[in-house]
Amino acid sequence: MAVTDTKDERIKETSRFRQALIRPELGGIVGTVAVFTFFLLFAFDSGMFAAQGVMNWGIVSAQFMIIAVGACLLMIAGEFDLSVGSMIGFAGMMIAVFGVVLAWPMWMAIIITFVICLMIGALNGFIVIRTGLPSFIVTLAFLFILRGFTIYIPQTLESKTIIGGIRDAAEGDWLAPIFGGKIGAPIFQWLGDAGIIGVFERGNRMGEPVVDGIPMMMIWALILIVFGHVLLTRTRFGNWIYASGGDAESARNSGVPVNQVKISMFMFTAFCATVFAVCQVMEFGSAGADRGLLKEFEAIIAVVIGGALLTGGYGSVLGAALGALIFGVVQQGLFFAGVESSLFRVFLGIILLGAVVLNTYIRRVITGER
Amino acid sequence: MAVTDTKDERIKETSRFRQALIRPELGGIVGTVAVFTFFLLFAFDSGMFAAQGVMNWGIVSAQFMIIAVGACLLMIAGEFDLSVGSMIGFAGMMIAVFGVVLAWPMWMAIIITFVICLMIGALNGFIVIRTGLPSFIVTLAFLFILRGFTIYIPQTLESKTIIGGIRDAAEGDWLAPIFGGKIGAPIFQWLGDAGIIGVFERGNRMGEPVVDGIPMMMIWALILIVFGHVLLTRTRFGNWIYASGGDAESARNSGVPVNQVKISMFMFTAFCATVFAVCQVMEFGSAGADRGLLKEFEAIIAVVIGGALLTGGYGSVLGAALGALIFGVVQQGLFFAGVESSLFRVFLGIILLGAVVLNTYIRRVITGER
Amino acid sequence: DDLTYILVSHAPDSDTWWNTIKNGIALAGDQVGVSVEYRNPPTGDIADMARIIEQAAASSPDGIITTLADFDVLQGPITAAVDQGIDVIIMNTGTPEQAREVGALMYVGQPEYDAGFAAGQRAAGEGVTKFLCVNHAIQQPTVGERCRGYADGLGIELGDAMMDSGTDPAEIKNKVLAYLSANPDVDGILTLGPVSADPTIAALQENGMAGDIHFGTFDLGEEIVKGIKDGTINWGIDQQPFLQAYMPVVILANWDRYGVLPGNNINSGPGFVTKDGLAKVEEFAGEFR
Amino acid sequence: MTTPIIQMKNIEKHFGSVIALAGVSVDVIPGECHCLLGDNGAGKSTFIKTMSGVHQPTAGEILFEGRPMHFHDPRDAMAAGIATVHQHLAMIPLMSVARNFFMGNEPVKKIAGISFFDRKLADDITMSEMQKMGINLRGPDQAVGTLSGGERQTVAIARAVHFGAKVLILDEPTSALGVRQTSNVLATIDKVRKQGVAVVFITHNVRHAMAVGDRFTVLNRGQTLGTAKRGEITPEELQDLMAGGQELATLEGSLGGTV
Amino acid sequence: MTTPIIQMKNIEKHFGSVIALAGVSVDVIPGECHCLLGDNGAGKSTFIKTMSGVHQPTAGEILFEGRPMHFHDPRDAMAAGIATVHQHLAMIPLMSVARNFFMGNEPVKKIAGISFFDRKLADDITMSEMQKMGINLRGPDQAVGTLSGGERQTVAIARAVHFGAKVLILDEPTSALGVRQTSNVLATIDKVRKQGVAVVFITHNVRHAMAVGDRFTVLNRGQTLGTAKRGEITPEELQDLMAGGQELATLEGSLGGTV
Ligand SMILES: Nc1ncnc2c1ncn2[C@@H]1O[C@H](COP(=O)(O)OP(=O)(O)OP(=O)(O)O)[C@@H](O)[C@H]1O
Ligand SMILES: Nc1ncnc2c1ncn2[C@@H]1O[C@H](COP(=O)(O)OP(=O)(O)OP(=O)(O)O)[C@@H](O)[C@H]1O
Ligand SMILES: [Mg+2]
Ligand SMILES: [Mg+2]
Repeated sequence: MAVTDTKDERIKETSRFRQALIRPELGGIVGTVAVFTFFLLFAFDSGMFAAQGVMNWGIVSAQFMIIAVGACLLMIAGEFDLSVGSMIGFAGMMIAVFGVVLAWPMWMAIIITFVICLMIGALNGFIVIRTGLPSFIVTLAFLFILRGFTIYIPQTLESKTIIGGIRDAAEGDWLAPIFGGKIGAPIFQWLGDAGIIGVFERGNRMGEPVVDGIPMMMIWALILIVFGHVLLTRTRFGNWIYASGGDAESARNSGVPVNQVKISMFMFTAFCATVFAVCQVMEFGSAGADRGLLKEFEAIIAVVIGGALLTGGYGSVLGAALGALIFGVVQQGLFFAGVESSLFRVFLGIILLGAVVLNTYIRRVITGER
Repeated sequence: MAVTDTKDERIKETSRFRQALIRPELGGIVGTVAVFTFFLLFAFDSGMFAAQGVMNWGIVSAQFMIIAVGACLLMIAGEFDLSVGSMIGFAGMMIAVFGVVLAWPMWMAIIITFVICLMIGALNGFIVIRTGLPSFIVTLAFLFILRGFTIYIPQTLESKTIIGGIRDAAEGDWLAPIFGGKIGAPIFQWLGDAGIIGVFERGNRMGEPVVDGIPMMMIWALILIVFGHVLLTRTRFGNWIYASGGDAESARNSGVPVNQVKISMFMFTAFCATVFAVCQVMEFGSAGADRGLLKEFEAIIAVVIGGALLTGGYGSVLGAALGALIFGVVQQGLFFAGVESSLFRVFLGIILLGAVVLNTYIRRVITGER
Repeated sequence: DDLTYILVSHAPDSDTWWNTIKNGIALAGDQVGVSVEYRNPPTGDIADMARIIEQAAASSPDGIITTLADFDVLQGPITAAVDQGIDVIIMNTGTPEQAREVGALMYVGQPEYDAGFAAGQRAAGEGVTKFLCVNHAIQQPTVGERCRGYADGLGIELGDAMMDSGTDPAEIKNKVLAYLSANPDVDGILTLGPVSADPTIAALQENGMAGDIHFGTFDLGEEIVKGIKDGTINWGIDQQPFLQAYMPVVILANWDRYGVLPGNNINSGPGFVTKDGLAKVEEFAGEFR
Repeated sequence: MTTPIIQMKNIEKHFGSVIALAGVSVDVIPGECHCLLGDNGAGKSTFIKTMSGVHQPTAGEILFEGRPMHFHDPRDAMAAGIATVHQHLAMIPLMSVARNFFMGNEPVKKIAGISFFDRKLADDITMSEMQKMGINLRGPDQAVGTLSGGERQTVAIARAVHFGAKVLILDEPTSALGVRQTSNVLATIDKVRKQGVAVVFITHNVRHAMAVGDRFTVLNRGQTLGTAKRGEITPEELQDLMAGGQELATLEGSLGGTV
Repeated sequence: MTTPIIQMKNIEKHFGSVIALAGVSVDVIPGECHCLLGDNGAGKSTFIKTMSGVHQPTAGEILFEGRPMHFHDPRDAMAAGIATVHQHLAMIPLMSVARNFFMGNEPVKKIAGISFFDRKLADDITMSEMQKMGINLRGPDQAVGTLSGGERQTVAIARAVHFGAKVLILDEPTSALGVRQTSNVLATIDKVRKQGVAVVFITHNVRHAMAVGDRFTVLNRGQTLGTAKRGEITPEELQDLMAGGQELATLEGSLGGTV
């Protein structure tokens, strides 16, 4: 049997170091380092890196991470979902409608909301699969449909577009704290007492530490990232996700159940959006028709900054998480640094462009195009 | 030489009539008929089909048409532009800055604005071509960048974000009426006097016809549609547009200057957005930082309803114009029909879904997949 | 001393009305000699606004001026900021009671519902029986309160009188035209700010009902002032955003420097601006008015 | 002669208004290489796709090891021991060779009751299988996109051989290959046939077919022109059958008879 | 012997870290069919792409009709009379046959000083050219997507023949074709060659090459192994050259020498 040469004389050498460096997350890592360096230099004494400041950009980043994980897996599976933002608004409103307007027990409201949203996610996926339409169009339709209902329903029921009182309704519920609570209070109390982090100076919380626990939103972000990462890299389902996004037809011919994979990723995205919404309404106590506006873009941006390919088949959850971190740190950091807020968008656009150009370069190196 | 049989016995017959019917615009035609039938039945006596009512949905549709023509050609060329909405805001603001703040003659302000916007369009295209990134990402970046500047610039210069007085500044200008005027006033006066169209029965314009001319926006819509249609179907450049969107690599190998085609379509889209913006500021006399929000989606929706393929290479300008007409008629018609206005979004989503499913079916028939 | 105050609003970037606020704090900052910053959630998402208040608190300014667009959402972060030792003044939306509840020093502004209610009462006196409320920011709960107040002030059901108009001027104009031609018995219009008022003026000029139909609006702007002048608009409700921004900065600075504080909340509105005494309004519309 | 492992009886397949297969019957026998020949659009690919579970036949019956069988998707066929190399390769350029190799057939190991993808095992098998086919990878995580067309084809074949416990289907594996790669593929077919696997080999090239085929079936416009055994038919007759008759004679004359 | 129409001298082409061509020289002569052979990845497609203006060579010189020539893009090459059928067809499925046929070469007519695409002319020419190649279309506006692979290939060749005033380049036109279509293509090559057009014909199939070739160049790993004239070389020698030598002997033995 003919044996190909071990070395191909037509390939110029690339160093081992360069090889090791080149991975999907590289863009995200470089970006994270750059962003932190920047703010350490320009906003160090603004409180951005004190306990409260860290918690602030930490929680904003965690929010982005939650939706970015869903968007990332879905994007790797070759689709994307523009209805994430509307889904966030819709899910929050459903909780308010069930839990406050209809006064069901909160755990029931939460579970029903999850069921409804997962079904909408599945419907999204089902339509995409059955009609073969681009997910851009299908989910764009749902962007409008869900937002329309989010405005229409409370307006018809309560003639307002905001429904409050969720925190009161959730009082004593067993499920609600899993989304709205905080953990680690004793540790932070100790840190506060020991003077390591600041404490309130007056009011009815005098003496308590300014940061009194890790919000469940952060925990959820962590869980989802670990789950997504393990699913993608360590399970056979993960291989199917890559395959479905890389080339659905080939994957199908190789026996990958592409339709199920895509539909379940749409559902997972809906799940992440619902987690986001539930955490938000539990923390803030009200649902409004304006929640989640443009969050779909923010999720996609985070994922793309994190090195995933818009056309599917390539990306990493860790990268998406780093993308979300960059996004969160830049957004809050610009406030800390006192930059005129309308310029935030300009920065965002430029960072996005820079990140994708870098990521494209990295990907070309990996696939050997360059 | 082997001669293939004239008839292939393996193809079942399809009727000539069906063949003739099946064309990209069909979905748009069917939709238009359906929409008009619906409103004729349910909103006939609401004034929707009186002169004033027709002008009402006519002008809204014309607005959509102007941006839809640009989006349509760009989409057929295989790209799309999410920065259209921001471009509209930006262009309007530029006119205000040059014409009012800097007090340049209006014609100069308009021309300079066109030049700047066309250059931004070209830049969009250039980045897409050079980096090979999807236009989704590149134009998403510009969506943010342009909107940021649209807020930042007037804020810095004038400390306001809405600049008025454009109508006064345009008084007596030779170029401005081409965008902001109305034509055909004598005809409408005659129609009014003859009792063919209604006249005002009260208020300060009593006796004048309810419709006193065709706004230039409609004329622009007409010109752009005819131009786009002729360009696409009757010129060699039109063939190149189809080819570039159908398969850029193949087109390039066949000698089509794909890069130039794509860049010029980005510029044409920017041109349409600028026409939109100039007409708008001339009519309303002010430029605001919030103008054009979400217009990019509306343009894409109109084009897709009109039968174009999101992935390029297929579509028609007439279809896009019909899509815009459907969009405008539905939006305004719901008001005439007295439907709760927040449900408009829900309807829009459903129409979009229905239209693309129909269009996909038609396209499959054309390409013989079905 | 180097005092820093941060104003956090609930308005999206695109909302042009808030510009007066920005100018108000900038001017106050200059005059009083303190540094001021303006922050807002880019999309108007109030949950994002809560994060911004937390962020503002984390950067330890001397005071925060903020709106209470959604009491449920903002209560937590504002209370935390107060407890942390930061002085807070509530401006614009919210009510004096809510301001007290979150521990703010005072409230400067015009409670939305009350302003709408006052407008409704006045309109009722001027003969309005059926109205259209043009809402350009349907997703923002606070603005809609004005419509509810107006309806209640008139003593009629809101029903479908609140229109989701979007922000595109041509669409607003034509939606108003469509609504009016479909509902000829409407005899009053309420717009909620320049974004909806400007195209509505154009609409009324186009269908000849300008000056014929009762037209009230919230907030001022160049076109609104013109409209009031030529009789298209009966009155504009001026909540004097300039004061809402300017006063808190001055009050906070004096509180921090000398420990003095007015004993009461300040109602910056509702004031009805009519044809009389428009000169100054005209000059500074969109900038300080 | 052993009994057929797969019997395809009067298979029909319609796509909308196109009748791709109009009743085709073929038997596949273990240890034999069954060649499918035919002009473009004859329905060869469609036919083997019904065999490998990608398409469901519109009419007709499939017997697998004597029992009626309905493959609902390619996974069913794979589970039954049928492996296919499709004409348009089922390889995903952005994925690593190892991930591609095991796509749809990932080995799993249980850790704490949860099934994880056994990357180590997958990598080892991939490396050794590729070695056997004469391809030295930089590593198992090299992306398929960095391989040449011939190398990709080889990966696809190696994969099918590895998983093709009972039946191996190859759809024009040699059409884009050079001489060396071609002989490599033919040798592989020869080897697995000798191991008792049933091979279905689709080609346009009569000489390639003659080199390894035991039986030859010619398809024409969705119908079979009959099956012949090795030795019963000459290459020239096969060529004629494929081309549908006489019209070639004149041509061949002017071209030196070497088509 | 006429003078060469194209002389390619020491052409090199690098893609990033890949050296696809390491100095290849070839002459193309009017009225002759020049066959390019070689294994996968030898650089055949890359080479003809430098000839047709798709790629610019990294180093080396191209003489066209004796003068140094730099084709900046495929349009330049077309304008000079070089037409190419690429390996991966340059056909756009969603476009009609007529539009595809004239893609990049649209005939125009002036109306009121403005150039319009002359659809009528394009339709007529397309229909008659396709008729000549033996393909009956439903109409000139039938979408290419509705044609079979072989028919598409034929459209591409018909287009190239129509526009290939001086040089016609065919990159593996026969690899996916059935016997009938193949002989059709070979006959076409023969015909245009006789009209004095220079043909460059790439194939893996030595027999196809021998059927129409006047000269044979074998590429191997980006380098040329030399050019031979018809009659100077036997099919077996060519085969050996392509496969790179002896290792095949053993294989062929076991497979009956018919590869
Ligand atoms: N998914 C499909 N939808 C519609 N028609 C199809 C589909 N797949 C195949 N066909 C049609 O069925 C017929 C047979 O196609 P098939 O691919 O089986 O031919 P083939 O013998 O494999 O040809 P080739 O030698 O070119 O590979 C062709 O006319 C083809 O156009
Ligand atoms: N655009 C490109 N970027 C990077 N490498 C390329 C590119 N095009 C070709 N190559 C590489 O150049 C080499 C020669 O490729 P080429 O396509 O010319 O081979 P070929 O002789 O046509 O092979 P085949 O017979 O398979 O068509 C291969 O190693 C290929 O991977
Ligand atoms: Mg086939
Ligand atoms: Mg090649």
